[in-house]
Amino acid sequence: MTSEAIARREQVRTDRVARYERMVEIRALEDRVQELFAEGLVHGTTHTAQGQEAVAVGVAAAARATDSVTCTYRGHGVALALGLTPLDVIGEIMGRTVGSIGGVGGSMHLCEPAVGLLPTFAIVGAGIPVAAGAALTAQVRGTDTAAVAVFGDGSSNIGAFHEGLNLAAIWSLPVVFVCENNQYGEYSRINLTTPITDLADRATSYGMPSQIVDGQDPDAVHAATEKALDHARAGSGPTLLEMKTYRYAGHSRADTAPYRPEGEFEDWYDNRDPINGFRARLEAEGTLTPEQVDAIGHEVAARIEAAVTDAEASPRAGIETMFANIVAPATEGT
Amino acid sequence: MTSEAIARREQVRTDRVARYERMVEIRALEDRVQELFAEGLVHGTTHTAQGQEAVAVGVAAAARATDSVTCTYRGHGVALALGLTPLDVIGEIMGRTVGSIGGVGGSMHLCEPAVGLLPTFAIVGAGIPVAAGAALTAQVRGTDTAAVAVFGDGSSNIGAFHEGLNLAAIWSLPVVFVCENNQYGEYSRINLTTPITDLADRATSYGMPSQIVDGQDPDAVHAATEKALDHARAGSGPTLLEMKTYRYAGHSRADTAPYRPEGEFEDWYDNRDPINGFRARLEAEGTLTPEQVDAIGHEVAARIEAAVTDAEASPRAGIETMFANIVAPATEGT
Amino acid sequence: MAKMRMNQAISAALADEMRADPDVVMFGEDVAVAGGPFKTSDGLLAEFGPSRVRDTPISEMGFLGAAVGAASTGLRPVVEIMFIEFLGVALDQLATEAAKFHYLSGGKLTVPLTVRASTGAGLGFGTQHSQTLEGWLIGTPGLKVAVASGPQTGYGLLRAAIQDDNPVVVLEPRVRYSTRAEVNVGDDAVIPLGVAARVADGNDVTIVGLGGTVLTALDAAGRAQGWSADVIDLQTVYPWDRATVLESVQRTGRVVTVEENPFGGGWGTDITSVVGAELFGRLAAPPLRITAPDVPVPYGKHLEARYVPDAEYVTAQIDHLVSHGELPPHWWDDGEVGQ
Amino acid sequence: MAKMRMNQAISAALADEMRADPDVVMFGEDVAVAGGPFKTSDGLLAEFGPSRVRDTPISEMGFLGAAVGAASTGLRPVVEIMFIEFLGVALDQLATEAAKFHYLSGGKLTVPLTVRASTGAGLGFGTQHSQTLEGWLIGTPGLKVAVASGPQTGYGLLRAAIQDDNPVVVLEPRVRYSTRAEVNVGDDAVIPLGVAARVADGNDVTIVGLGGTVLTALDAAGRAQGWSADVIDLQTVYPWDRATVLESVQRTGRVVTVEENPFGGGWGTDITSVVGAELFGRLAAPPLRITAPDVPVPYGKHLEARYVPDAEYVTAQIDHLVSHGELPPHWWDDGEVGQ
Ligand SMILES: Cc1ncc(C[n+]2csc(CCOP(=O)(O)OP(=O)(O)O)c2C)c(N)n1
Ligand SMILES: Cc1ncc(C[n+]2csc(CCOP(=O)(O)OP(=O)(O)O)c2C)c(N)n1
Ligand SMILES: [Mg+2]
Ligand SMILES: [Mg+2]
Repeated sequence: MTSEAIARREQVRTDRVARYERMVEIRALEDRVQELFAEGLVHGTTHTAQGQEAVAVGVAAAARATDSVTCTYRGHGVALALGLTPLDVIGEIMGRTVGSIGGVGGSMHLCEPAVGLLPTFAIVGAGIPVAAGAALTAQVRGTDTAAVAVFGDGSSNIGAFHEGLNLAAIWSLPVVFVCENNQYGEYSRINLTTPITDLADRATSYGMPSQIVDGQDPDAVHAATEKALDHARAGSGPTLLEMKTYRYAGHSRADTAPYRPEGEFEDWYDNRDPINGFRARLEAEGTLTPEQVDAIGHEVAARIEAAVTDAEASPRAGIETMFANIVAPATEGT
Repeated sequence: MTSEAIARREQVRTDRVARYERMVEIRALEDRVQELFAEGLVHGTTHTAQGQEAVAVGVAAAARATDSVTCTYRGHGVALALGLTPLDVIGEIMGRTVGSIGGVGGSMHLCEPAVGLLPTFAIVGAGIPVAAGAALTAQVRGTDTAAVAVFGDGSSNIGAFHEGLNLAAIWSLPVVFVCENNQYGEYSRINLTTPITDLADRATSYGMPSQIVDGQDPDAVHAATEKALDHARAGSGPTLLEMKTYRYAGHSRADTAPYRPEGEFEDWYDNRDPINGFRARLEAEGTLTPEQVDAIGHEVAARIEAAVTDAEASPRAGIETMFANIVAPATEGT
Repeated sequence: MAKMRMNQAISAALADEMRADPDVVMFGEDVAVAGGPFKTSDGLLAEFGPSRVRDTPISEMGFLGAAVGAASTGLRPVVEIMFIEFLGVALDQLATEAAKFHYLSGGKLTVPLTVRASTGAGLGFGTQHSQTLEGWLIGTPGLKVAVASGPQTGYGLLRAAIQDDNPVVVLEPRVRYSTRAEVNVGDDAVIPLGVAARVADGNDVTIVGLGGTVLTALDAAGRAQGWSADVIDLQTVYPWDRATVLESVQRTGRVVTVEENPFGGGWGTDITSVVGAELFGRLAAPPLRITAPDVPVPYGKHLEARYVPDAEYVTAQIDHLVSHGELPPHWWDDGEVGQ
Repeated sequence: MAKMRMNQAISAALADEMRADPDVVMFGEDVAVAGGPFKTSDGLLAEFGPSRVRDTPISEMGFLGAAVGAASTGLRPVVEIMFIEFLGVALDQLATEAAKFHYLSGGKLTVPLTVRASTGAGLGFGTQHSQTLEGWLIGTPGLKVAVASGPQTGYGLLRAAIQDDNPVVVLEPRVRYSTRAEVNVGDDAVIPLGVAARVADGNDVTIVGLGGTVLTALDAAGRAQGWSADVIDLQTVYPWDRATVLESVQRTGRVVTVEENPFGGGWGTDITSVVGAELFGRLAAPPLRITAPDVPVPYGKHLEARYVPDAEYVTAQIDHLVSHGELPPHWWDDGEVGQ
């Protein structure tokens, strides 16, 4: 629901506890989505983002609702962070009319322009030049909006990455490139496909500033993204941010990630979990109490369950939806 | 002619005076090609490489005949340097059966596998991954051949560049990437399309060694390319070489290069001409006498005129050539 | 009315749309300072400035992708792909992103994107710069593909494309950039997409041309002896105007497509397949496709001229069809040149 | 003879060719360590080692281009494009380079390159991962395009492709990877390219299927009441086997293509166009194309199932064609769902 999404968008922008809650929500939704697939209630495939919640929420905290964001098929987290509701996401995954685009897209295809989310991209790298183009709109119109492209480490090896960053640099477009370096592209560890360790170094090719960011810390993600967005809005051009993070689940539905080195997941989970870390910090600061933590946990769990129930109760996308929204009817001249 | 090409290939490999002569030949051929177009004797378009002779000859001096080379539509110079005869090139441009591929290709399409020249590429960047693939053949077979990709500064902005270099780096392929930075891509000066000055810096993205080379000095080009090829043959992977050079002519046939800053061409021509510079060095060394220089000038001029005459006297590619060499008949199994 | 070359008509269409709407922007390789490799954007930089008229790096995937993003967020970008072959490095953004964004946004976004590309043989550019390649685009729901046949349609289709809220590709036969003709400009000259034009009237055969072959078809019809032809400029090849074509063939009883592409897989298969099925039993002769042979485009004036069907050949093919009621042989079926 | 799933048959074909020729190498995303996202190269890394079986970075243009270079210099590479849509970022290397290299080398080079790609709907992968897209490839002289319909053709066509000295694309309907059948392996099981197979015999209609629709066509023929069908597995869609198709339709008098692609521009236009023209006046009914509607592939089991023509629909369409001698309406012509 658009109006609810706009309200949720604002919460993450303004309130750190809301950010904590949203991270919990993302984790819970992703876990539930995996179950839905495991139970055979959903058809197709899904790519979940447990472990990467801080990137999604930190970026959403920094960007404005009027900024445009492109992200990938691993986009549930970014979508929720930007304000989409659990029902928008789960409804879409379950192919229901209440879904983000009415149930014709599935897990890889979410969209909500009202909060800046352009259609999520199932083609690796494709969202990168598209974000540059959204930034072009701002530049041509002279507004102070900006754009953010969120993409994976593996995507930094594809041509669209190179061309998108180069174009943004030469035109000084107000765009921030957020690389979610979760260490894996599908079943391949980054070192097997990418000859360098720090992808931030790739900014050198474009004379672009860059920064390595702790992607498990939503405050760090927020600060770095905000700084880069300020830089962009000031007309100083794009920035490449490399968020060091980790993908807890396998690549997609059926993948149990047998290729991971022993202990790697445990190390990230035990020592660098973004939710645990942020909770500890907020508690230490006195911003959050253990009681609130519990309450948030319960509320979120209930919210996700309600979303599943509501989605199941709502109609499947009907045959007629296959024929809708293919060609836009109105033309400028008419 | 293949046998002549092989002999010519070897001359440039072994003899610096032959390199000087070949540079003179390239210059003369390119000037003559421009005239042929201006006189309306040839149809279509052409891209000439006056000013860039040292890159072509220096690379050919370093590479072996068994190494594979990919280059671009601005490929007459590289082709001659690798051994193709003026008749191979002019015949092709004039659409004659004596041309490099029998006259069905034209200026942008030369090829001679016997001296390592793969089909020249009319699509920007396309030759870069193809050279990596030729290097893959050597690596899989365990031979000590290597590959060289020659491409322009503007081509370093396209996706195939990024993907080709990345793949070569991660697989440690025996390939050398030679960027002819002639300062322009079509009618655009490099600073208008490329946010950095030294394209060698782009090697950072691939953890690849790189070097900026004086592209007007055939000895420097030769030395840098040889070093990179040795590195490649030793199994140490690819190198990016940036040859700083200059395109004397416009981009293609009709372009008079009105967009060049005043004095830029004159500065390069007067102070950094590769042929003048190399001649002066060879003379100073006592390797070449003024008499030889004159003789080479006359011989080359006569050779080019003979090639034009021979091409004109030889048959145009007939209609039946349209139907040849589209599908290879033999299959492995038959 | 003004006499213009097709490239001037295209510049005029761009200028008219840019004057009418500040959201129209234009970019591509050397389209700004140089006014376009084919001078199809001459004067635009001077009039509209460097924010709206931009030169790009050589990166079709990058700038076409940027156009998709710009179109999704409020601009109406026009991008130039210098030669249609270069879509081979950028097709994803057109076919897989732009064409599907309206659908994949649940109708919330529109993508008023125009992609212009030059096509075809005739200028000696060789195998990788001379193809038509509509086949890469046809069959992509969400995309519209129009093809200019000369200055007037170059103007009118481009304006319609820019006004359309969907991604539209406008193909421009390169060999026609220098064709001069009187051109109606202004809003009345906008040519609706999806509509074909009957450009000559006759009784015995319907010749359907597209882009560069429309003039050929007209020329062939002009040479006809013993038969007369409706000539249809298809104008939009995807989705194409079934009503106009079927109405005409219903009257003439014969359909001939004149194509500048190999026989296998060309756009004419769609036309002749539909006409053959819809008018089954009501045709006086088999549907005939006149095409180039199944070969790469060759270099060399005489080869290239032979590759593209010319008016004389078209007339001869139709003579055979009309007089014998059966398919004529292709010129390359002759044993001497055969594959 | 061994019972195998199609993905196992593909792995077996790869292994057989790799055993026979050390120049055969194979690469793509996650094809080595993981054995392929669809397990189509299972066991190859273990048997042939990391030099010949390689995982690539996500860079289809890069590794397809590398395959072109490797093929031009002596190897016989097989590359996997995981989903055919990803050719949208790499088409240049296939259509503009590989297909033209033999020509552009004056016949001096051959390009024994095999590109495998999975295609089609049915697994709920959504709009950008469910298309067939043969249209991007058809009409490219120098390229061959084969499509597997199940384990046996998956094995036999792939071996033929690897043995061929030209670039060959082998498309694999994803929904068939798990189809199990008895498979003949060995050299006798190689299926020549360019040749179609008649997989069922009948009298009244020729049904031409390709890839995933061959089983559908067989199933539809099995349900026939009052008519019987020749079913042809086209096997190679470019260039396609005119002789086999025309011979059959000459006998049956009716031709029907069953396609998993939108109506506009599908491969069936080529078949029906040629059949309609060549057998003009000798058909008992109009050539019929049974296709998906002109829409992006939708997500959701029931939508996707409806998108792809099923056997029941095919049978009903042919019932109408045979009994009325005229074209049946498409299911989506129904006002309720219409565009
Ligand atoms: C052009 C293209 N090639 C391949 C794929 C298949 N694919 C989907 S996700 C993926 C891995 C991407 O890795 P990364 O960019 O690191 O993102 P992550 O999945 O880790 O979030 C691949 C190869 C694709 N969708 N598009
Ligand atoms: C993919 C692609 N885009 C655009 C072109 C048109 N084009 C031909 S040459 C050229 C400029 C290339 O510049 P650079 O790489 O510097 O090489 P140079 O011509 O200077 O040798 C362009 C844009 C092309 N051939 N291929
Ligand atoms: Mg990753
Ligand atoms: Mg240059």
